[in-house]
Amino acid sequence: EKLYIPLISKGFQHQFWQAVKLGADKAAAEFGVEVTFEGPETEAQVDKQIEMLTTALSKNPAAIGFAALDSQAAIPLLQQAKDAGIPVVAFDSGVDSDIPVSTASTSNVAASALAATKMAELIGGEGKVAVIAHDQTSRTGIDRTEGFVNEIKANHPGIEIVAVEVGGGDQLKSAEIAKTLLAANPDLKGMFATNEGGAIGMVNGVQEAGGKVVIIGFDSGKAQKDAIKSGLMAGAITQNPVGIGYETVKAAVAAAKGEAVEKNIDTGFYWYDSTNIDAPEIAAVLYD
Amino acid sequence: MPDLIEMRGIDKSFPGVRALRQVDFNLRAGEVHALMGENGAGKSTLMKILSGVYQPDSGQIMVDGKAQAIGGPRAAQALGIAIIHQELMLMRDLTVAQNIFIGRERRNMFGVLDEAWLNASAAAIFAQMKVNIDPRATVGDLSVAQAQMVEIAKALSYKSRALIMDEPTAALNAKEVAELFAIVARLRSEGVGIVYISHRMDEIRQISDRVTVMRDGALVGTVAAADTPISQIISMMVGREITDARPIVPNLAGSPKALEVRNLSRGRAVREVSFDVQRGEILGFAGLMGAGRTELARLIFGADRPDSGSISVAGKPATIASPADAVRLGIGYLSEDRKHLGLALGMDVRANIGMTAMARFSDRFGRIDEAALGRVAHDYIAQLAIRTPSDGQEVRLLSGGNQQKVVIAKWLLRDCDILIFDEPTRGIDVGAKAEIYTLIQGLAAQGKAIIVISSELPEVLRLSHRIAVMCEGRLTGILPAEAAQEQIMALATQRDTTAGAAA
Amino acid sequence: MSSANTAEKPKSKDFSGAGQKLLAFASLIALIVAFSLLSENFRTVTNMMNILQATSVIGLLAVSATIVIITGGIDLSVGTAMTFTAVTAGMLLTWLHLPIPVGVIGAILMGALTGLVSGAFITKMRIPPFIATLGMMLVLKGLSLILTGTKPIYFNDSPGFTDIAQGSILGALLPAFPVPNGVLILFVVAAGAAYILNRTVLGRYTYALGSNEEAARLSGVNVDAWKMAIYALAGAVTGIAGVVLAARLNSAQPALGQGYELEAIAAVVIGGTSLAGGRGTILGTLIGALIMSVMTNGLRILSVAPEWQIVATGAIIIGAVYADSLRKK
Amino acid sequence: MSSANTAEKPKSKDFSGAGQKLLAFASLIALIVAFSLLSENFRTVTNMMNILQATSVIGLLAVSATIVIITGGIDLSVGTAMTFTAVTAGMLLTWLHLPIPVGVIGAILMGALTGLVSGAFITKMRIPPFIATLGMMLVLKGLSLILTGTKPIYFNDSPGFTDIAQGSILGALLPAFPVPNGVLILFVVAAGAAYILNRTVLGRYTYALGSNEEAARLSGVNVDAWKMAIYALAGAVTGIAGVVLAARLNSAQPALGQGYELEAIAAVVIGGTSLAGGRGTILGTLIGALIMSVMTNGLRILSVAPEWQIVATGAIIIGAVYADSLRKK
Ligand SMILES: Nc1ncnc2c1ncn2[C@@H]1O[C@H](COP(=O)(O)OP(=O)(O)OP(=O)(O)O)[C@@H](O)[C@H]1O
Ligand SMILES: Nc1ncnc2c1ncn2[C@@H]1O[C@H](COP(=O)(O)OP(=O)(O)OP(=O)(O)O)[C@@H](O)[C@H]1O
Ligand SMILES: [Mg+2]
Ligand SMILES: [Mg+2]
Repeated sequence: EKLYIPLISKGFQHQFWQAVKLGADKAAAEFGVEVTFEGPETEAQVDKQIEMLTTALSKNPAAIGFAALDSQAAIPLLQQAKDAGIPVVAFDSGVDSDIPVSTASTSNVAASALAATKMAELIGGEGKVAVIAHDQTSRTGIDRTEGFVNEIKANHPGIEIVAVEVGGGDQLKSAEIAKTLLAANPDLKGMFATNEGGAIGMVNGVQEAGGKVVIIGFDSGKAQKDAIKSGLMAGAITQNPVGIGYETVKAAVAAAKGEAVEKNIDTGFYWYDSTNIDAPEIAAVLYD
Repeated sequence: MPDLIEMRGIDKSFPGVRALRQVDFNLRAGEVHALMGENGAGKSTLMKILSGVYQPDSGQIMVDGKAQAIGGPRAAQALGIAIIHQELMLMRDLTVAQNIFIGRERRNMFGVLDEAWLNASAAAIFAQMKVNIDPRATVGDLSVAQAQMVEIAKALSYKSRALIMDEPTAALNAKEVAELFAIVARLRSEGVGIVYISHRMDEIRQISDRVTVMRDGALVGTVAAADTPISQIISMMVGREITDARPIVPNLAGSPKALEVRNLSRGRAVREVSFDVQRGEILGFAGLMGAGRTELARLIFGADRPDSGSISVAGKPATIASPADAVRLGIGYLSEDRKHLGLALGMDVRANIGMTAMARFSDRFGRIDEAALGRVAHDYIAQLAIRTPSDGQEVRLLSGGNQQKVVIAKWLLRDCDILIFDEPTRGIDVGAKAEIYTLIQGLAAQGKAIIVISSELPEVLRLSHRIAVMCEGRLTGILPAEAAQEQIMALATQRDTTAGAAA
Repeated sequence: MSSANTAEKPKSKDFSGAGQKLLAFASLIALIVAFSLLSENFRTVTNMMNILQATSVIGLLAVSATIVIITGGIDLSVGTAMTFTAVTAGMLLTWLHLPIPVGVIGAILMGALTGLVSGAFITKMRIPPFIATLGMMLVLKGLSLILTGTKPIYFNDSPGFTDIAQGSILGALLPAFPVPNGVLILFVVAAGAAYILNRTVLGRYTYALGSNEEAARLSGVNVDAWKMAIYALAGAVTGIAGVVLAARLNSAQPALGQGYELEAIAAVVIGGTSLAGGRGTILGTLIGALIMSVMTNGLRILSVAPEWQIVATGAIIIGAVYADSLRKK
Repeated sequence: MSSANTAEKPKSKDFSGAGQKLLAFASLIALIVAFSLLSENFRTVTNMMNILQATSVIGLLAVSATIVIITGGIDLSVGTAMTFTAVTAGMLLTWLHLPIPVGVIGAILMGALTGLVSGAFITKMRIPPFIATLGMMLVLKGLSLILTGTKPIYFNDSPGFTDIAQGSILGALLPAFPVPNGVLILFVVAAGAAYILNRTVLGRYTYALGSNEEAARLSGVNVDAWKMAIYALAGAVTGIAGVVLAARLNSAQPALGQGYELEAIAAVVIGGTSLAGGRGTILGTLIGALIMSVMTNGLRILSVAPEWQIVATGAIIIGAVYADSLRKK
């Protein structure tokens, strides 16, 4: 009988989460365990995620991987898992609790701050920029937006953030937003999108509008890689989702077997642009 | 030569109702065959079976001597059988012409419609019928009578060999009925077989060749119209004699005024109408189709707002902004359009009867006293002989006449001081009609003020203490009870005199 | 005029009796049996309680939606109105430190108020219910975000608040029935709503408006006032859903709620209530909501891949209603 | 039988004539004027083109939804069906390397097929449209994810494909009118749909079914067959929306689409079409869709905070319909 480890993620439709799943599946094959992967449709659906966690617990798993949309709301269930002796590994973002035996994540705040630094470099330290956020209330949405905005405010006084719009990760809506931003701010110098859907939309919108702005994306995927290669996009931040998935399952297996696990596993983030996109260490963390 | 249509041993049951039992019926080419019976006797059901709407449980149908299964309306049409339904079956958002030719539109190979042909053909039918209805008018904007004309035109347009008319004149008045009969006579001479259903006894004598009477879903008998007295047909229907009489006009001198209407106007439909009704009085309203009687009633009832004019109730000026206000002031209005305005068809008989008087059947927490309501509903079901399996039956499953009785029961329960009956006996059988007349007279005798709007002159004459006549929105005169039909017709067509001749 | 043969007919029944046909009930049983055979994890008591608990919030929303739908209207704002009432509770309890009952009642009243406002748009301004409640859905969603500053409000300062949904009064009394309070609330509210719909004037008019509003108006019913009252009642039920939700999540999540209107309406329609108005039952709605949560839970228990879960959900919804329509023939 | 005094009635009108009243048109103009006064960036030609382009996809979906709604039905699957047709185009063009016209026609036919299937559920299995299309919405969504392996399909191998939406035939001919093709397609399809609705049998029966399905059936109209044809037609329009979407994004995004049904239906209802069926116009729907995109664009141009944008959108939707109803009095 294989060990069963469900991963409750924040979503499953975006490429980012599919890459996490890929890493998890890889580790599952390697360690000979059974892994399932699911998440709600949007990052607003805290209660759906709770429902998923509840169901996962009633399947008597060996361990659970959990990317909390709201860590406080999940605490009673995590306590329940702990009481039942089911180890929990947090991934993608941490949980405000000492229940998880391990956390495999990277700092979204730091990653976006890097994007801000790059933006400042590329536009020469001054001018107007705008942000297309994928979400206004989820942890990733808030962290990535604030990471970028706060870095600009703190260290780049010459740059003005004219708008933080919410595109919901919807490619079409984000494209319309990008076009509107250009219409509203003819002197816009740069745009940053906080996830893949927003970035694809931004690329399409800028392409349709024919403007000339520095655009920086987040995550990976074919559209962003192509846009970077063609020079349309200046560069993007990627995390290491495959690594997150892999490390989560690896830690879960170890915990299930009662082995010691590292409390914090930093999976890292990377800036990539046309200069380093084909470098092996970058290519390894990119995905289509 | 075999009969055009022969139905043999037809049985049909609905949940809780045996609607038809072993009914035989035949129709010959070139005859008008009247189908008579009380409300709920099964007339419409039998004809729906013939026109493919329902399938019989057993029995067979022969057309030209050949057994036929009529699987649907289309099959009936193919056999040359057309029907005018008792309940209007029209698409209210479509125009008159579009309704008439639905399913048979002329079109090219790409499905593009020939609208000009549609309108011209409809106009031609109306011309033949001597009716002035714009083929491009939206049906939803028509009055019930006009809509009924559209139904008739639609049935005529099929050029069928057998034409079923299920109470086609229920919404029409004398003049329109005469035109319809001219059409019927012409069709008969062309060899069309016509089934004619009506509760108006006088019509039967006028146009029918044979009469078939049904009772409780079974055949009573078929007789030749020419040598059967009406009284015999009536007793075949209801099992007893019905007497008819003119009203005895009570002496109302000194009786207070219940309702005073002054210079009420709304657009062109109602113009400067003034009249009074006393307590204990029955004021009849006569007029041609579209004369404005319904609109006048709706203004008094607060269903529509007048442009100008005033109303007093029991001597006090009244502000009536909504039907709720009117009901609070003791005014009730029984609408002419039971299906759209009178009934919640999907609700049961009891709930419909109780609709006007919920306050009386509930406590201060709004809890309904179902037992009391049920008792009252049972009383009315018995009193008005509403034919229904129970007071829990959905109203839409009742026969047309029985639905009308539910509307009447609803207003009787409310016990208003002023009651406006708009076409109260539409689709109601002779027996029940007499009963309702007695009821209305009884209400008047109790001191209630009654307005009866009717397109049936005999009904107006039978009931009214005074007769108001309208034409094109104006009140053209008020006549005493003993007025002659000719006087009424003269006022009803008096198109030019100045308004306000009345009161 | 003699033949009213009422005597030989079946016993009179309530016009709401459609519920007695237990709409869609066969489909629900079939689903439960199928999943029980497929997985032993499904048929545990714990999992049954999970299913019930998962039905509590959406079930309450569906009860609210049923009331409005019977009038022939629709309420797209149930989801975000629920969130708004949860936020209201959060502000009253966590920000103003008021006692729990005040927060609960405040949230319910706020729900009734949102319903009343929708009802006023519909009756006084003659805006179609779809538009009025779509507008409300967006306004309330925006307001929840604005009031909270887009951050959740936690109920950590109100210990015991989470017991409203997560505790089990019934379990304390009868250990064999560890039914969570959230579920108990659903059943109590559903019973209350069914009582109101079937036994009170408000309920009678709810059906009457949906069946033929004009006929009701011409019967002297003050249609506008009653309609507003009905929407307010539905809003109060939404407010209860907001409280249960907040108690389950120990927080008011401002971004949650959109999309729930569709689930709630789906439960209502699966339960046999017609969107045309005039007919429908609370019991049917409960069964509809249970079908949805049994299905979701079962597919998850079987570890069906998420994208296949979506396909299966769609297929089961169609299948359940089809099976039901076959059975009714 | 002669006195039907139709002579004094208002002038006869086409049953589609509601459109001639230019439903909600005043609200649209008012919005445009208001935003133009508030921002000079709003009133540029480029921004007007942006607004039109932003209307293209949702406008096409709204046209599709209008057709179904006039029959008295509803189509919740428009959004995910659109995605499914975009995925179909992607599979035909990128995976099978077929020529662009094949991909386009394939997507449109697939759209028609999805409509036909919904129509068959509704007519043959007697499933209410809400449930049938809700089921289809989920099934098609899941299938899009499954077929693509949840990855977008890009059209990089089909150069010129993006011109379907992004190029401008009109701009090439008349440089003063740089109207993108996507917008052109919307207007052509809308004109075609209006023609079908007003001038052909299919359109006639669309209104007839919505007005009184039973009457149409009793008149011998083959209601089931026509209804399926109508849903297929609506599906084909959805397919066109899928093509334009794919061309705009140069990709088929499998997760996109849900939620669009509500926007589409909102545009339809704002445009004056009744959810009860029987009445409605394509012109009204176009105006409704434009109101929505002008509003969205204007609020963004004014840099209104996103949460306030939501509130304002809700308020404007209610206000636009209210203003319209006032005007009609
Ligand atoms: N669809 C149905 N379901 C249940 N009962 C029905 C249905 N249609 C008719 N009935 C019942 O069958 C009986 C015969 O009805 P039918 O409509 O044929 O009467 P009718 O003779 O036409 O009466 P009326 O003169 O009032 O029109 C009535 O008791 C009626 O309530
Ligand atoms: N809602 C309405 N909209 C437009 N015209 C109307 C409306 N109601 C009535 N009318 C018109 O007002 C005039 C008066 O109609 P009304 O129905 O009051 O006449 P009536 O004397 O009751 O005749 P009928 O026998 O047709 O009921 C007619 O021309 C009618 O077409
Ligand atoms: Mg009849
Ligand atoms: Mg009248």
